[in-house]
Amino acid sequence: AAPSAPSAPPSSSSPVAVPTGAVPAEFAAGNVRIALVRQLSSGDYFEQWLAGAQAEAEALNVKLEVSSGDGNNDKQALNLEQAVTAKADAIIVDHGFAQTVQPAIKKAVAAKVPLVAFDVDPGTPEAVALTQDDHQIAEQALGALKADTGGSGEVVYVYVAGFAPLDRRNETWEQFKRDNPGIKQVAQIGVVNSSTAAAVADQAKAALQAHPGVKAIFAPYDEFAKGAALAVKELGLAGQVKIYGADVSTADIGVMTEPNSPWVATSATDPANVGRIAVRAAALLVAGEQVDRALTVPPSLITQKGLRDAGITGVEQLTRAFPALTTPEVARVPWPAS
Amino acid sequence: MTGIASGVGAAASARRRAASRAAALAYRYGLLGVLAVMLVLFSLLRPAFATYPNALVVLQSVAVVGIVALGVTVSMTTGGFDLSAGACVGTVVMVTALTMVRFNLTGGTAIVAGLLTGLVVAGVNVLLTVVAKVPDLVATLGTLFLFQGLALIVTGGQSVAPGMTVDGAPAPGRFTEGFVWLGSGTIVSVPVPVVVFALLAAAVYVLLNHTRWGRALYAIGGNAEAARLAGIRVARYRALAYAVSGVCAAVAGILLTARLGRGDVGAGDPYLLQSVAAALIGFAVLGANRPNALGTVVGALFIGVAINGLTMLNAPYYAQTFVQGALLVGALVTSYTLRRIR
Amino acid sequence: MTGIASGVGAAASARRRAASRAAALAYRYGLLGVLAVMLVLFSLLRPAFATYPNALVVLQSVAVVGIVALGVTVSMTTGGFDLSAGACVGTVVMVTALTMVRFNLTGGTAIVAGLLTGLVVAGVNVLLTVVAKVPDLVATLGTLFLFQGLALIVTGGQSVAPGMTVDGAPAPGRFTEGFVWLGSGTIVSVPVPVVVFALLAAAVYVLLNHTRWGRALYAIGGNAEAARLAGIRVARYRALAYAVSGVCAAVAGILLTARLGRGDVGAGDPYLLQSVAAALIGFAVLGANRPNALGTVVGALFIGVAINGLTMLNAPYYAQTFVQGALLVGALVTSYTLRRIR
Amino acid sequence: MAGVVTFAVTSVSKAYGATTALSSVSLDLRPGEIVGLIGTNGAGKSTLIKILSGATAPSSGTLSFDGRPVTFGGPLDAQAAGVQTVHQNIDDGVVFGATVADNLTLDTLAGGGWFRTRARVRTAAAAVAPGLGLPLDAPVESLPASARQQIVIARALARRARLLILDEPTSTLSEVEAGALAARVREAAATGVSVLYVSHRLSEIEALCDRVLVLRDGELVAAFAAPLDRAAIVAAMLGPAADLGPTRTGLPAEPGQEVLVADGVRAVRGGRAFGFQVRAGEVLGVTGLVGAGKTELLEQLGGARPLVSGSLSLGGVPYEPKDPHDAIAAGVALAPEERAAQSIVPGWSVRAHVTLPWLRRHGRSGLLARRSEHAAARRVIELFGVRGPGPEAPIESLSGGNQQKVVVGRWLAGDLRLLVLDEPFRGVDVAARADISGVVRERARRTAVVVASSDPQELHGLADRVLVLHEGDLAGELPIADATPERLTALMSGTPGSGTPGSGAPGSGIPGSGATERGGAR
Ligand SMILES: Nc1ncnc2c1ncn2[C@@H]1O[C@H](COP(=O)(O)OP(=O)(O)OP(=O)(O)O)[C@@H](O)[C@H]1O
Ligand SMILES: Nc1ncnc2c1ncn2[C@@H]1O[C@H](COP(=O)(O)OP(=O)(O)OP(=O)(O)O)[C@@H](O)[C@H]1O
Ligand SMILES: [Mg+2]
Ligand SMILES: [Mg+2]
Repeated sequence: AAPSAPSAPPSSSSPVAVPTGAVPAEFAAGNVRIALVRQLSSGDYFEQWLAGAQAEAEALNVKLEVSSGDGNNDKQALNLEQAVTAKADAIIVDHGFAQTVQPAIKKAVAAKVPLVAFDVDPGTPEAVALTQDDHQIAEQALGALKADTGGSGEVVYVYVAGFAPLDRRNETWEQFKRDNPGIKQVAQIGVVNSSTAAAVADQAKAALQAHPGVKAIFAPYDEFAKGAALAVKELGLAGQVKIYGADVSTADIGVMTEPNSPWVATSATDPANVGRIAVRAAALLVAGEQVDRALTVPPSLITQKGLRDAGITGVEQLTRAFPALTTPEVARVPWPAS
Repeated sequence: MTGIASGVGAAASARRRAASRAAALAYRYGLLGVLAVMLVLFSLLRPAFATYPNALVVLQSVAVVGIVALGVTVSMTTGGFDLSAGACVGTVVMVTALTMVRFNLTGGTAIVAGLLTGLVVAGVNVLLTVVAKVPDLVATLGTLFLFQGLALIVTGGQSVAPGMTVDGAPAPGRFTEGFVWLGSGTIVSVPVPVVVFALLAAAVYVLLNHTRWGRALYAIGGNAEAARLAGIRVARYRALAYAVSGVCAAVAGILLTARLGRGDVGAGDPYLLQSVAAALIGFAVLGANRPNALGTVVGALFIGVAINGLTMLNAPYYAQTFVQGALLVGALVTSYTLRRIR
Repeated sequence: MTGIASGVGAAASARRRAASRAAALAYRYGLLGVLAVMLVLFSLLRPAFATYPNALVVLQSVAVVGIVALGVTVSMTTGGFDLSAGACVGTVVMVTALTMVRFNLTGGTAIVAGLLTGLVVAGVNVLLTVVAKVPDLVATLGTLFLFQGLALIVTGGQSVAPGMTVDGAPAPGRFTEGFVWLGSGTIVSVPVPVVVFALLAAAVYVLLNHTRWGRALYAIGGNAEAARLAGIRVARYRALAYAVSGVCAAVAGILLTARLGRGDVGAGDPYLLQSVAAALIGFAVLGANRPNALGTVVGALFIGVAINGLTMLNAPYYAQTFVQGALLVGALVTSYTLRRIR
Repeated sequence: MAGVVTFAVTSVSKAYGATTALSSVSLDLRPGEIVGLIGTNGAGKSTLIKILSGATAPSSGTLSFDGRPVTFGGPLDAQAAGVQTVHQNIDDGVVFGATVADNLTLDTLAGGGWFRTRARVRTAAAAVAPGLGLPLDAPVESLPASARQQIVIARALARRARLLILDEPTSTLSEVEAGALAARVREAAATGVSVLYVSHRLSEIEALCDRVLVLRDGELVAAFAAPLDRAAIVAAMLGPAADLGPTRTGLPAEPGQEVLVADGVRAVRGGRAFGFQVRAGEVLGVTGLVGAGKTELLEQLGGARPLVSGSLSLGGVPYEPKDPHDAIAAGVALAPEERAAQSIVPGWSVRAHVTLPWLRRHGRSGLLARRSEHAAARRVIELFGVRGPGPEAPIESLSGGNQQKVVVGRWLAGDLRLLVLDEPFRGVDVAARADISGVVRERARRTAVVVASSDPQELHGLADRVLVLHEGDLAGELPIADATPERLTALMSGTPGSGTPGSGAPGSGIPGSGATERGGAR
């Protein structure tokens, strides 16, 4: 269902090429240090992303040095500066706000440290910009919503401003509402804190009580979707209200495939895959290989039915069942990894 | 002179008495009045508000915060202050989830592990405040950091969910059905957390108001030296207060794990400020002017009703913190200003 | 008999004196010693740690927290406690960003607006604590919620970034270059926030240690009644302390906005606990045993060095909270236990 | 004496650092006997009581109970042995925020059953205090001090003590309550309880006690048996005349201008209005028993508490201080009574204490000049002969008397019009007393001085005139030459008819008008 990758690494002419190159010396010696500078670290998405990145780093014999701003964006910028002063061989910036990290990215570029920026605009052509297509994620989920509701009905929307991926998904939602006048947003709720799901559940319950006619909840972030699912379940409205989410994790699959689960569809990239790609791209830059300045990871729509039919219980099975989620051709490393 | 002076004095003091009676009334019933007004207002504006299912929703949203707040209340009775309650909730969430998911043990074991964790946190607090005599506030601030950190460390910063990958293999355990029932089950249509909250509130109420121990706790908070001279073992009671606080936080953590069906890193963080706010608002209920169980329940309801009602009225989520702050400040000013007038 | 008794007493007291001298030394220099050991250890394990650029990174990571902590320190001198400092930082961030981005005013105006916001927060604190006589801790907790909420409300819960959409049109303003320089510029290779931190630290040091106002603040913290009877206007100085705290938080907020290049919702939240921890650790520096500027700087450095060094050693990020907690608890136990031995 | 002895104290001494609070005191208490313990402030009464009640351990000496030696590790040990104590500071004994009933039943919290319903607590409380007539459900902080004191006393009486110690139990009580208390104390004694009773009110002592012990400077100097001779007791309490120091008689050669004129003021709310004035170069003494209202009066003069009624003028202009800051700005300094609570900042150096009220003078544009501070501290140290480790030492390392010299002496550094000293000699030894008196007298050449002391003897070396307060009212005014111990004692205890010269006799205030009653020295 997912479109094929819009870009492929120029270094590999064929998607199924077997890596033939020699392992670069610094990789063989295990001297490569890649700094991963993250904005956030808690939540399924970020954990699986990290797990993927770490697995790839191990495969490539790279030392991955992880730091996290944990919601303090200034700390993320400082961690980035520290990675520059500590002379990392490459830096991966994972999320963040453009205005905040760009000054530090400039310093990295000035110090000739190769840099991969995931889901944040690096503001310089020197750095590789890796994105998952958030607009497309929202479009896919909303497509399912539209198909199920027939393009009309009351919808509760979960959103908190200030988080780049959510803001991009919000743009699609605004457009979607304009395109589908039958869809009526009766309530907007949302909290992001360290216990997002629980807080969203309480709010969703209030909103659902106030608006008994709601047919769907659009919750384009898996923590939101989980909270919404909890609310629907606790109110016993599972037959009536459906949830359309974004992102996927093993726990999310667990929630989606529960009996009577209202969460019927989610549009996602495999976060672990994205983490792998980020590390691969960074490794290529360290090895002096050519890498596209813009890499995009396309999402896939995952439905409750699809999961149940295939008996999927975890992300590993999911990636096997949905090969589109794994994109080895993006930033392929031309030497054999262990 | 005495006659005239006392005549003038009598008139003035009659006026003053009337004013102070009004102040005392406002002080006693003010908060309950505001709560009642809120209830009526929300019911009028949104008929769906005043329904039995919605009442259950409000109660359920209040239950976990309320349980933590009951513990904080007890810690306050002796003049202490348990800032570590939120961190304790977080640690308990991680421990119970790990017990079941990672170590594949039963729900009962997980509950015991959670309660023990609460007692461990309480033990550290007692060591710091009672033994090392560090002031309560800074000591429990230290404990807060310590256990917030510990909750992260036990799982390597990961959340715990069934099927999570541990050392390359999926974790063996699941949340048992009985355990999940704690979070989402009902007893005669009332959600289990609400029932637990009600039972704990009653227990804490009886403890504080109708037992020797409760009176001793209050006596220590009022004048520790007088309590000591009256033969009360101050150190033990201060330890007891922290133990109750730890156990309440542990119960809250267990219910939260069961409800979320997973162990979220940082799940406990939002509960500190909210529970402290509930307990402090409770000071002003019925003019108690001290930490008390009934007041804390009202305080928790106060916050819960406000948030639920505002959400129903489509008030933006971002107004809720402000409303919470305004309620707290209002309650404080009422408590402390009217008390002086009286 | 008196002779023997006093002889025995002398021996015992000599031993006790030696022990207490050792304790006093440990108490005075313990924290500085641990800091030195950390510095040496990290430098040995990671040569990149002991470089000038990394020193600047550490200082910069400490600057904003340190500035907030200096304000909290001043608020503590009178026996108060400014829990609202973090929320004040957050509100100031939103206000300065809005001033420039949405209202398209100059950087200078934004700075003035930020400082005024800090004073408004201080004013509310003063109203609650000094006028309404609400205890400092709960009053500033209320202010915390209030301004955390307000910071969300002024922007409708959104972060403020150049080019954001306001009422359908893109916001007209940008961050001026001069303003951005505050966050990322350098003066003789030293980042501006570090310079500001150093200047403020010196100013607070002089204020507290070498001016009559500082003396009066400490007098109030030591014995408010004695201060009052010595002719010190306690209410004014308590207001002054909160004003300084508010201004420090505002300066921190302005620098943070400049560093972030945007107005992040919740940007101030992480600063409360860290600044309180820095100020409290500072109590134990050089045996001051009270809030003091030098100690606060050392406390902030302590946390900064520990976290930076651990990050460099690739210690997992999730261990950092725990280390912070352990440091704080260690400092507290040192302060309060060794002081008693002495 | 060897017969039935409940409690015996044998050559007990107590030293706090360099000060000897008690030296070799021996006494015994028999069942059913009420023993009065009197002495001037700092004589060691409370110290003795603290030792008996287990709050402090004696430096040497032994205690025995029913003939067996006992050692108290803490107050609980003493209570277990049957010693019930009502301490001097009553607020140490009540729990604020709790009701009267809770406070009355505080002792029952240490043991017994689990449940305490409100009804049960009320019943228990009523049993503790039969006929007390206090609202059982009222919060204790809403009651006057006298009611709180009654609660604490009732609790102690209810606990079936073997030895009951009352340290100034009537300091806040009116005569009616004091009478009721006396009846209950007698009742208790009749059941065989030994009672040790401390009071500054000699009439109470006379009426109640079987025996009176007099403490002076830590020593037991005399014992009297009923019937008691008040004059002899006072003489024993105050000590030989030699201790009075150089007595000052008459006004200074040139009586100066009126500095302070007080008109229609009251010491306490509900007291009678009176007036007085102080001239430059004059020392006005104020005396009266504990609780007579001296502190209230002086604090009003120093701006530390609002004026109850009337008006003050300073040098002919109205003087309305809102706070001590205003008073200091107007040239009025108040050295408050309670050293620890009102003057000492814990941990601060002597230098910082000396300069605290005068910080403005020790620097330019806010910056403090340590050298100038140091010099000021040195001056105070030299002027008063403060012995100790020097200006930079923490004040706690000085002995109590030397601390007192510092906190009183610092006020003399200023350029003042009126100096108000409340109990400047608390905890100060005889030599230090003379030092302070000397400097104050010296200073009085330029400044008007008001000195309050509950020990008239202290005023003898110092004051020109003495105002005597009795339970909030002006009982009389005497020139120092007429202020014999007998007369003062009579006025202080409210015994009329001792023939006071001048117009300061009790009751001579003009009733109803609140107008001035001019001092007798005119
Ligand atoms: N904790 C202490 N440290 C140092 N000196 C003390 C301490 N307690 C009492 N003293 C000194 O011991 C002496 C006796 O004090 P005590 O309290 O027994 O006097 P008192 O007779 O009860 O006086 P009063 O009538 O004022 O109550 C005083 O000189 C006092 O300063
Ligand atoms: N310990 C106390 N607790 C409460 N109230 C008190 C206490 N001592 C005195 N009072 C109240 O204050 C009034 C006047 O006391 P004040 O201290 O002014 O007396 P004083 O003459 O200065 O005695 P002192 O000898 O203690 O200085 C008393 O009538 C009493 O009502
Ligand atoms: Mg005494
Ligand atoms: Mg007095």
